[in-house]
Amino acid sequence: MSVSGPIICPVCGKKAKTGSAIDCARHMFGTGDKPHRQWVDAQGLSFIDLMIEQATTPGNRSYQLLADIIEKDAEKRQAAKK
Amino acid sequence: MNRYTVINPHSKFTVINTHVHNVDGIAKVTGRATYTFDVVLPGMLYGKILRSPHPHAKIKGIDYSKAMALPGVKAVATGNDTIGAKQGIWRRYKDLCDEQLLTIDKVRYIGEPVAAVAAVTEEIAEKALELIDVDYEVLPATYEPLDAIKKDAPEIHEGFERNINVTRHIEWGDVDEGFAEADYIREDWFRCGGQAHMCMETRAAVSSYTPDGKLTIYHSNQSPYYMQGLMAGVMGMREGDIRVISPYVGGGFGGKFELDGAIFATAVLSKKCMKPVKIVFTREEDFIASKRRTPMFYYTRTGVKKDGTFLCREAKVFTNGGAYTGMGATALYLTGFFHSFPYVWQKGYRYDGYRVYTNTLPSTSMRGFGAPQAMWCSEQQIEWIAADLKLDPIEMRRKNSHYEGYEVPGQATIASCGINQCYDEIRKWIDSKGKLPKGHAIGLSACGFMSGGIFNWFDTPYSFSSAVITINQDGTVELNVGAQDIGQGSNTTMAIICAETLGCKLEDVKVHSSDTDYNPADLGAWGSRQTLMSGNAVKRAAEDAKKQLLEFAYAHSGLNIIYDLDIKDRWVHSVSRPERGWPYEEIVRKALRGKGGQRIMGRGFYTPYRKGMISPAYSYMLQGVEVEVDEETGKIKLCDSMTAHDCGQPINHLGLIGQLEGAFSMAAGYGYLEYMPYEDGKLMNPNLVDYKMIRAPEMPPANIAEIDTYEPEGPYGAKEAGEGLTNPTAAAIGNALFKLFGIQIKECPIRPEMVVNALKEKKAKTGK
Amino acid sequence: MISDFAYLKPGSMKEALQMLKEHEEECKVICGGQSLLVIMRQGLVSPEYVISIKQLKDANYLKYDAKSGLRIGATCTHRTLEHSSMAKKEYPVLVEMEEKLASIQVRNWGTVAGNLAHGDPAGDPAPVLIAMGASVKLGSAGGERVVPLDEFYPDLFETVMNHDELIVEIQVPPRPAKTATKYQKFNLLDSDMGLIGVAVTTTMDGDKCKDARVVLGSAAPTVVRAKAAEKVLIGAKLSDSVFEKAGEAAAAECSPVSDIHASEEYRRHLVKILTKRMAKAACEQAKISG
Amino acid sequence: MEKKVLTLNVNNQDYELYINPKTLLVEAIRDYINLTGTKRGCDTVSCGACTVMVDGMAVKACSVLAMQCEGMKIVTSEGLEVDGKLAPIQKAFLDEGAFQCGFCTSGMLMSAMAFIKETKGKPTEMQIREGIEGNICRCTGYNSIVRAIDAVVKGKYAEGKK
Repeated sequence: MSVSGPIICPVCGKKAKTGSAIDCARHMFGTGDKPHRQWVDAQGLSFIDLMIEQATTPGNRSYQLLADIIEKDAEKRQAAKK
Repeated sequence: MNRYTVINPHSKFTVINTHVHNVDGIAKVTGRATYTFDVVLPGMLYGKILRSPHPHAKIKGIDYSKAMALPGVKAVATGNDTIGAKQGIWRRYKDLCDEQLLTIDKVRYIGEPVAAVAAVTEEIAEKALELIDVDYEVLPATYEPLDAIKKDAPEIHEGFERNINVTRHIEWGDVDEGFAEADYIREDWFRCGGQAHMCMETRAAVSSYTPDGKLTIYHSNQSPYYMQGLMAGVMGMREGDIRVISPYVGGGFGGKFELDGAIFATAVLSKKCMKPVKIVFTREEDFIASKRRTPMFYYTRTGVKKDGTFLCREAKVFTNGGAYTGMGATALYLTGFFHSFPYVWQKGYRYDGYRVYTNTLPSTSMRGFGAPQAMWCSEQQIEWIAADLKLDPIEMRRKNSHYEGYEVPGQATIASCGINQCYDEIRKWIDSKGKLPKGHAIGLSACGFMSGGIFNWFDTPYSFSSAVITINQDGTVELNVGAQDIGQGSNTTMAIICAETLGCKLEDVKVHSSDTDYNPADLGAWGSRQTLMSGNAVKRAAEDAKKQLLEFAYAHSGLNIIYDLDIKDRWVHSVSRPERGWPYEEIVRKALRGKGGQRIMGRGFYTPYRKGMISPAYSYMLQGVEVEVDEETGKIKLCDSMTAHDCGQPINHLGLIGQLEGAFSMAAGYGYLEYMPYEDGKLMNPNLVDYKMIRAPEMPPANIAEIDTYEPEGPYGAKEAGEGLTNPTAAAIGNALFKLFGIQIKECPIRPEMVVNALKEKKAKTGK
Repeated sequence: MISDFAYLKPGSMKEALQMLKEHEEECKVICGGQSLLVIMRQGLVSPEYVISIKQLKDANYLKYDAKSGLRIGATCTHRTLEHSSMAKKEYPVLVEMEEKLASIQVRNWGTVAGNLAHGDPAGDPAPVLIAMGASVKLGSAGGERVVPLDEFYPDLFETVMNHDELIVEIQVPPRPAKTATKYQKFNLLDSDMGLIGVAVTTTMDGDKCKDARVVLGSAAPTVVRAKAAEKVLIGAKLSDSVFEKAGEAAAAECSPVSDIHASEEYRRHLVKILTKRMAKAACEQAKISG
Repeated sequence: MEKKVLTLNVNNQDYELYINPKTLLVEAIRDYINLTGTKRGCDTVSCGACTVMVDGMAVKACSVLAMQCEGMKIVTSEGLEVDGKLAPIQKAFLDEGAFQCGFCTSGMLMSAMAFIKETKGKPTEMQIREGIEGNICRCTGYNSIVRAIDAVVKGKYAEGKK
């Protein structure tokens, strides 16, 4: 199943650009303040490691990784609502 | 000597783009111009700053009792005499305000101010510094961004994990799809050096705090209004209680629109002893404790089609931020943006920038603001791609370039773009030179630049630019602007726009600038913004005043209203019957009577709207540089150059030539001379013997072909000319070396030793 | 900041030498001061007395006669030498060297003797003058002595002068027949000191090299002669491979340092290239010279 | 340290100064005589902003003791104009826009003036460039300054013309 409607940031509730998971991931990296970092870390990832990987390796892997997590989280929350 | 040609010129103007003298010229060629450096106030004391010898250390205590005991010493200030506010120009983002100009607990780079002394003579102040005991606890330090992000690197600012200060991400289109479709992909690592602004007038300030709680500051800077606002923040005062006067300014180049040690220390000292205090940086202090162009590490990967169509590009950039943020966040964004310039990326563009704290001199804005680094990498890689694909480098660039009406997705709209003609002009120039002598080659580089930034990092409630015009009874004009002349000639440019618009003569206009008490706020001289932004404000103010004048002229003329009136060259006249008219000053006097003696005042302001995220307009250029290299010693000599440049409608003829030639010399220095080596956080050449800059014999002809386009957003169609030319030259020199020997140098400045080594390597590889 | 000193203004060289004897260590002699005032400002030297000889007109001379050669007085400026038509005719290399020494302002006020006394291994006059076999006449209240310039520099920024001595005259021997000196420095800016400077004198016999002097600037703590390179040249028949070998010899025997401007390796490379070029230039010049 | 009385002739005016002998010429001119046109840009005799003419020679006033200039004729940028009439080189600087921030201009003018004085015949462009190589200008890139000097030596500003 997939998320219906735009994804909003699980931390600050902002709808990033198109509302896609990848835009939300960019928003999280872009903001990068404590709450956002903590949320990412709470998902079992390391915000800083993701960032450094994004910086030091070609491609977009970190953003994708985070986007997937965000997508899953959104699905969970939608399911919970129902 | 030098050639300057204007391609398709407009000549409908009476003042604009005519050959007029700089309005400050007489003062400057007769030694009358006085700078902050020259200011002396009654009862003034002289200050000196005690600087950290350590790149990273805790301050456990400062004992200055011995210094105070020295006869002639009037005050000593440390961080404890300040409100401890952390300053930064990004006032809206607390995280980016991280610098205490007199540090309280910690020093983060060699040269950071620790204490300041005010005494009756400079000599006594200097002696007093030796009598201050600072108890340091030296901490481990880190100097290079790629070391500073390592897990075990020392923490420079609390809470900044891995010392990452700012990150910036720019992305449009689908880059990964682009690489999938690409016939050819090339990736390179580059290293870009720092550069000193090296203003001839070092940082200098005179502050006078008076018992009425008011602070008057003479300061050498690029934006009196910024200084006023920022000082209010760090002194805990109201903006309105601070007056900043910036008399003639001995150069800025991006290094003088932040607070510096001189302005803050003098203010704190003056508040302590209620006397004027003056501090002038020595040249060494200016090198080690002002700020510098941001050194960068660039990884860039580009995907193209066989036919040379640019599909996509991805860049990862680490910048050496030094100890504090300064203007670094903006440089980080702009380098990423201009790394895509001046090209269209069919599939997409992706940039990730990371600014890393290190225990070195903070880096900041400098003429070009991130673009020289971006072009050094981009324009060399593009030249190499053209060679790899056996394509003509000019035509490959041409087919991928921006064009009028192009929209950089989500970033900017290009309303005027003359780059296509730039390619033609450079092609002509190359052909005209015929066969070059042995050891010579021409390197090319294209780029674009912004005309002012749409950044309100300062969070000012004022419009970006404003101007007030007052017409005196004899027709002379008082023009009050907040725009700051730092040598680029903005006073002259504003006077020209005022005279052209109002219809008076240039000598009728008196420009009043650089005093926050008497002039409207303006963001000042940075990002090549004043000609466009302040120019628009002046134009609107003049139009406002002119409209009021013409109302009286109509009433006076008794003409049928089908005739419209205009003013040109002090002659108020009917447009269709120019011979029918009246002297301007006569109308001015009549208007005064009509207004019950009130003088006519025109007001104008400008803030860019609906112009994207970066800038209202963009300049474009292609540059060719003829270089001679001694194959045995690796010595580089610049022989000739031609830049085809699109700055819209030129306003100030002499000023424009000066800006383009001057930017070239600075850009060339960045390319092969201006080197800032650090050892353990210490700058190794903080003087003008060891820091090499272009001097007259090294400067080649800087020929210019001005492509005269029309920029709808600019006053009379004008856009940027002050910074763009600092961007292409380093890459052009690199490309000449590539053409000459096939070597690829990925670090600037290119030093002769690097050339010799590259040639050795090539020989080892290819045998020739 | 320059520390306080008492200013002494002798009316004659004799008087100057008397003052020098009185104050010895505590004093410095200033003429052009183009280097002295810089190191005083840096606090590297802080004399109690400064003796100015700038005004000593009697020491401001440039004399030449075919027998004894060239005599440069203590207060003779770089610019005077640069503009001397006699020097241009008899010692063209001196004029060429001066034209590239720092800037006009420095050459206008600074003196040749002062430059030698400063003992900077990167200075231009020393290598050229050593290559031409020049000497300095040192004066003191006690008398005078003449020291060959290539024995003048024991170590970095040091000279064999005693505290009561100063250079009263530079003596350049007449140029032997079929002899020429060439000098070139490698620098980044036209007005810079050399990262490396090389001066070569050769005396030719047909196209055989009868005698040679190779002198290196900033290739060691002091200006040094490259004796191995000289050996390669002396007696050899001119050819590019000889010049190449001379260059390699010089590069091998010198002892340059690494600094921010150039690595030791690169400096050796420059010594090789410049020695090769100057040896060739000197030989060619010598062959056609009277 | 005992102060000294020094008579200094600047722009054809004798000034009697009572100074510490270590006073540099540039300090005497700026701090004692208050002619602030002459600037300072370094401490290493590199930048030329302090260039003045001493007995017709361009000299860097930061590398000369004021005491050494007794009896000599010193000219600063303030001394170039005569009765409010600009010297040719000043006019040429205006016409060519040979200055921007103006901080190096006084020194540059003095180097240019000295060069023009001692140049016989038509100098090459490189000779002009070497004539001002002791002066740093961070703004202009020098070419406009070279054009200005060239115009003067070519007689464009000779009496009668312009």
